[in-house]
Amino acid sequence: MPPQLNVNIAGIKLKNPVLAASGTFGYGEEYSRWLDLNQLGGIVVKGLSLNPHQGNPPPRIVETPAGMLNAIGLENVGLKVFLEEKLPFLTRFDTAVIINIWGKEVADYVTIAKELDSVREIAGLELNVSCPNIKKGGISFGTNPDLLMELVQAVRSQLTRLPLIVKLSPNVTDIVAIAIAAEKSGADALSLINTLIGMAIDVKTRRPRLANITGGLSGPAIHPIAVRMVWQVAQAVKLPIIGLGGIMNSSDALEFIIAGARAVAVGTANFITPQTSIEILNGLRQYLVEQKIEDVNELVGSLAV
Amino acid sequence: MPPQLNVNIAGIKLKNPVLAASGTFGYGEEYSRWLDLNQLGGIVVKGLSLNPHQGNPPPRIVETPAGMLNAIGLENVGLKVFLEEKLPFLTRFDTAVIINIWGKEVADYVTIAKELDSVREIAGLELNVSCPNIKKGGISFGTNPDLLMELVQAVRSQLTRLPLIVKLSPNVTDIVAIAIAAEKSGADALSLINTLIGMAIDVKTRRPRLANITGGLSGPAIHPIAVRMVWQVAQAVKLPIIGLGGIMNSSDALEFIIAGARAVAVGTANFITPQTSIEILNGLRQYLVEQKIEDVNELVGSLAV
Amino acid sequence: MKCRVITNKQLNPRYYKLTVLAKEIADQAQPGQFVMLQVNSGFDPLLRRPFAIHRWWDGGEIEILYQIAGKGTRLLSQLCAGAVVDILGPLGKGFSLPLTGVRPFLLVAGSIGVAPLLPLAQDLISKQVLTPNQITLLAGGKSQADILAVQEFGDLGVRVKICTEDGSFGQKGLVTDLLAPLLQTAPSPVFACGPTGMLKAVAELCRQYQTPCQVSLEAAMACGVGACQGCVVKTQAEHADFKFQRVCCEGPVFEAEKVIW
Amino acid sequence: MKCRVITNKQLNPRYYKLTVLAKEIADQAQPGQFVMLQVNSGFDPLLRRPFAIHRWWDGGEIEILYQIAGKGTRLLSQLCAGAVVDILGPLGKGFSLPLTGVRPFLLVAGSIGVAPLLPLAQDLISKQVLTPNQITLLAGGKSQADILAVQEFGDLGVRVKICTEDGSFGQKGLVTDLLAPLLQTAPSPVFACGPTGMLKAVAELCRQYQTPCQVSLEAAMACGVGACQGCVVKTQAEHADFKFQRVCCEGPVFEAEKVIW
Ligand SMILES: Cc1cc2nc3c(=O)[nH]c(=O)nc-3n(C[C@H](O)[C@H](O)[C@H](O)COP(=O)(O)OP(=O)(O)OC[C@H]3O[C@@H](n4cnc5c(N)ncnc54)[C@H](O)[C@@H]3O)c2cc1C
Ligand SMILES: Cc1cc2nc3c(=O)[nH]c(=O)nc-3n(C[C@H](O)[C@H](O)[C@H](O)COP(=O)(O)OP(=O)(O)OC[C@H]3O[C@@H](n4cnc5c(N)ncnc54)[C@H](O)[C@@H]3O)c2cc1C
Ligand SMILES: Cc1cc2nc3c(=O)[nH]c(=O)nc-3n(C[C@H](O)[C@H](O)[C@H](O)COP(=O)(O)O)c2cc1C
Ligand SMILES: Cc1cc2nc3c(=O)[nH]c(=O)nc-3n(C[C@H](O)[C@H](O)[C@H](O)COP(=O)(O)O)c2cc1C
Ligand code: FES
Ligand code: FES
Repeated sequence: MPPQLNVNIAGIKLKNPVLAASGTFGYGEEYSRWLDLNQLGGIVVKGLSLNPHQGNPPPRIVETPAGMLNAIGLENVGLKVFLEEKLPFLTRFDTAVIINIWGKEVADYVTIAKELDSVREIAGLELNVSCPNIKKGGISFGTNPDLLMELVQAVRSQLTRLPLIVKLSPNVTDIVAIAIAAEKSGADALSLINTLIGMAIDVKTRRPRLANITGGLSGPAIHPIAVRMVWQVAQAVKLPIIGLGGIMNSSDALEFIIAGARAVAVGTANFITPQTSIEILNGLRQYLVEQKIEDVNELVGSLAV
Repeated sequence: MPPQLNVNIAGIKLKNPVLAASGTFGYGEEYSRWLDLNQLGGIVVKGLSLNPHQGNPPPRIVETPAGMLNAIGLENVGLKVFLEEKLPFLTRFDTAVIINIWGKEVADYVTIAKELDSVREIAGLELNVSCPNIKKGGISFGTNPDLLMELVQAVRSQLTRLPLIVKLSPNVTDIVAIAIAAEKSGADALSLINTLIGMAIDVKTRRPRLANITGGLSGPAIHPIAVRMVWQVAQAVKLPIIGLGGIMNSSDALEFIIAGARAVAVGTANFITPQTSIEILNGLRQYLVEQKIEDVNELVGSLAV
Repeated sequence: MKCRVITNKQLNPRYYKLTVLAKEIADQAQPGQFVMLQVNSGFDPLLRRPFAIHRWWDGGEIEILYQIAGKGTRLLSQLCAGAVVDILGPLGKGFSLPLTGVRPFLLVAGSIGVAPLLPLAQDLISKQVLTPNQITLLAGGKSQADILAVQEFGDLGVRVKICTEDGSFGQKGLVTDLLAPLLQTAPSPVFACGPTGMLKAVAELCRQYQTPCQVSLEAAMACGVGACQGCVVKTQAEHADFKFQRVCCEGPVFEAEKVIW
Repeated sequence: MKCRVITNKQLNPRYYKLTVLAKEIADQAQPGQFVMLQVNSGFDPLLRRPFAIHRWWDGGEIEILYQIAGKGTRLLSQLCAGAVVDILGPLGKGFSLPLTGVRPFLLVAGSIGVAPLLPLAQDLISKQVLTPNQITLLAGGKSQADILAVQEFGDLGVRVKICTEDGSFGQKGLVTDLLAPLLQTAPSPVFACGPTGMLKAVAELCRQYQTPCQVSLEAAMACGVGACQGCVVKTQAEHADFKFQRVCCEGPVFEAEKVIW
């Protein structure tokens, strides 16, 4: 019998634990030429805001050792265009659609969450809390437990239907404190990690390589940090965890699951090999068969320390 | 005329700005077969404690994408053996000797600092503050500004002669707040960054790859994070900065200098190519000539944003 | 798509030509489109590299003309016949071909920028938009070594004018020095590819002489398929000061007058 | 030290033999020493890989016998003659040779562990510590393909006894099954290299029969020169429960009885 791959993330039923990470899979349509979207456990859509957002000027990306920095600046089409033009395409596939949302103040998040709560085709919301809170002097929502609790409570109270996933920023002293804050304030699940803040300089011109000066580091370089954070958080909270950060192959994905993640998301690897998620899924199946594990859920958090 | 390479770090006169980083260059002697130690600006010796320390059980290291995790556990010969057996070798060379010290409580640091202050052959102390403070429930000295201030003040007050470099941990929400705390409490210089905490799992055995479970991530993978932190700190404090993290070549080193570091230190790269520091020095000279910069000090913090 | 290397030939110290078997790409390629090539399966370098499709054949071979720019292209140059590379493509929106040519066309190449212009010339001729002698290639570069594919254009019967900054081949000067007098005598549609500075100067000339101009732009790319938003360029927008368009899918070819340089 | 590859020969699907020109290393090498080899100049993999020096010649060639274990050795196997690899060495403390052999010696190899034992046998013979027929190699492995360098030992005149876990070559069983009866009849000094589990079992047998045993250990290494403290193994200490010793410089060869397994 083939191994059982269904997982449940706070009520979101995924037919397998492999998702496409926000911001790295466009609106799904960009990759539909390269792989069968039906095979994915789910797709987390590019960070959506109420109004369209143009993002940062170029250059927006730069390669780094085993990683890349991006400063896209959350460019997106905005809620209206998304619902009218992008969502209908996604709903043609048998895969869970999770919407990553962001705002500059609590009210932004609340409004978009409320609007999306009634959209039947959506399986869940993921809160991107790496954005600076303009009302609080630009401190990122995700680096301060109090700000985070305020945000999560406000959003949670608007939702009647959708599970709320809070996506944690790794740029913190104590990821566990942040995770507990999210749990206490009503998060239904956690995903981690978002990108680490980095910077690269062109020594010839003595200018930053990104127009935004700093950017978010992603890719295999950050995998060990992400696995560590998932493991730490899994010890401390009961919420289901989506693990991500530098997953390039099934072994990378398995590290997250063994550390305590119930699902994983593939980010930067999509850019390099669009079929990475499918390859991971195949590798996962093979591993479960070899290890004689019937259900992927048995593997979650099974690290022997 | 060849470019001027002397730099001054809080009174430590370095004939060039390239140091060997603590823990990656042993006690110097291990590398003396492979390069001329006289050519180095300075050597930061392996983290020293009052008493000898055995460190963690193996496995202690694991390779990661463009990086490595280490959990050596600060193995060292202790102050006495260091002074008797290791220092005499180092003082044979024309290079600044900086001692990286650590402890489990403030008193440990204070005692060793006091002892070293009178040792003429030493040019400076570097405080490794990534260690957990056993009196404060294991919170690392370097992640809490109050703990850090207490430590730095206590050590500073013992020193009559030696400049005090505080080496910052990158595992914090706000590196600038930590840097300012160090400055306020009497640090003479800063060095950053130490390693990021990471973890790797052997999916076959479902065990951590390090006996210590987690370890410190170093190598090119962390370079963008380190450059970002040096840049942020250089904006906020007046202290001279030693930049390190993932330096593999002169271009990597130049990024730190342009971002605001007055000197750099080479860590993991020593393991791969023992002559890296010399190559960096040559590359630095060539760059200065090409860019028609007469003194490396002119380059410090010259980023055009 | 895994593709086998047929040849990887050094043309001169800085330039190479890579031929691989990539039937699906050859079957669909359009002039001005590109591929994303993974130089090896490791993480160094991590990202794919974009290259214009220079030539392709019914048999399924495609050819890439490339210059050693850094780590990735250096590794690429070390691949031997028989090696396997992973290629994604064809990608992007190539040149828009007018159905008939009312006037002679000018193709303007800055060194390696000549790569996507050869299939454009071929297509114009084979679709009988123009006769070969109605097409002129203006090829510029720093030095003789930067003037590429001249033979191939000659074989098509296209007229070729050359200039180099050091005068080592053709006229001494910039390619815009060749272009300006031609546009002055007879404004013709221009198709250009090369460094951004050159493209900007070409666009400015075309604006001045009010002749249509298509430029193939470069940008740092992560995905090449429109997913990451990494490769944007600022362009004119209808109801705003500007908009960002993705070079990888809304380009790489843009109407020069729409680009905000 | 940059070294040119002379040959890189596949012995069977999993094993290769690499010969490079490395005069300085060949001039200094001692049996049981190793080198740190950088398989390529990129960051993937980042660290050097340790390999025993299997053979060396006055001309300056050194030979490494290696198995495909993962990414680094796979890349190594793809190097062609003429390629350049960076090698650091010779490193570590090799086998300690007694000045005279009072009894026959037993060399015990677990598959690739045979690599450093060949130069040991050579040295014992050339230094006239023993005659070839006083040395016996016990070589074990999973299967026939894991039994290596038998020819070379035979050429020296050394006696060779083989066993494999699947019985495909020599006696069926573990190398300790060969060793135990030999030690029982005549306890002889043992020199062993192979997987840790095997070494532990060999050490236990030698302890039982009170015969000296030197083992060449493996450990993950970063620097290979004693600087990082990454490669330690637990050993007996005089005034403490144990101490950590560095496999790269205090080893890789240790007296088996000093190792805390
Ligand atoms: C649509 C498109 C088509 C292209 N077609 C060709 C082609 O046909 N032949 C060819 O030789 N090159 C072409 N290029 C440029 C080519 O992609 C770069 O030269 C290559 O990616 C450099 O890789 P590298 O690893 O060798 O250099 P790197 O080490 O990555 O960089 C070396 C230098 O090149 C610059 N660079 C890197 N990537 C790009 C890029 N995408 N665009 C511009 N500059 C870059 C860097 O800033 C740096 O200064 C094309 C680029 C684009 C966007
Ligand atoms: C002193 C010494 C001498 C050695 N001599 C030889 C030799 O002569 N011939 C030979 O083929 N191999 C030898 N080895 C082992 C060799 O270094 C490893 O097989 C090699 O580093 C694996 O690299 P990789 O990138 O192919 O595998 P990786 O992808 O790094 O790892 C693949 C597998 O090998 C294991 N591994 C990795 N490094 C080591 C290591 N240093 N020791 C043990 N297991 C490891 C990993 O845990 C993993 O399971 C020696 C090791 C040491 C320490
Ligand atoms: C180009 C790019 C855009 C991203 N956009 C978003 C986003 O809109 N919202 C978000 O929560 N995360 C975003 N991320 C972060 C990823 O979802 C993911 O958390 C991160 O890249 C780490 O995973 P990886 O190493 O597998 O890429 C983006 C990442 C990249 C590389
Ligand atoms: C094996 C190893 C041991 C280290 N030991 C110490 C130490 O004793 N004290 C210290 O402050 N930093 C120590 N470090 C951290 C380095 O000095 C340096 O801050 C870090 O590795 C980042 O630089 P790199 O990427 O160039 O290696 C150690 C690093 C490594 C890899
Ligand atoms: S390269 Fe990703 S959108 Fe263009
Ligand atoms: S490998 Fe660094 S001390 Fe042994």
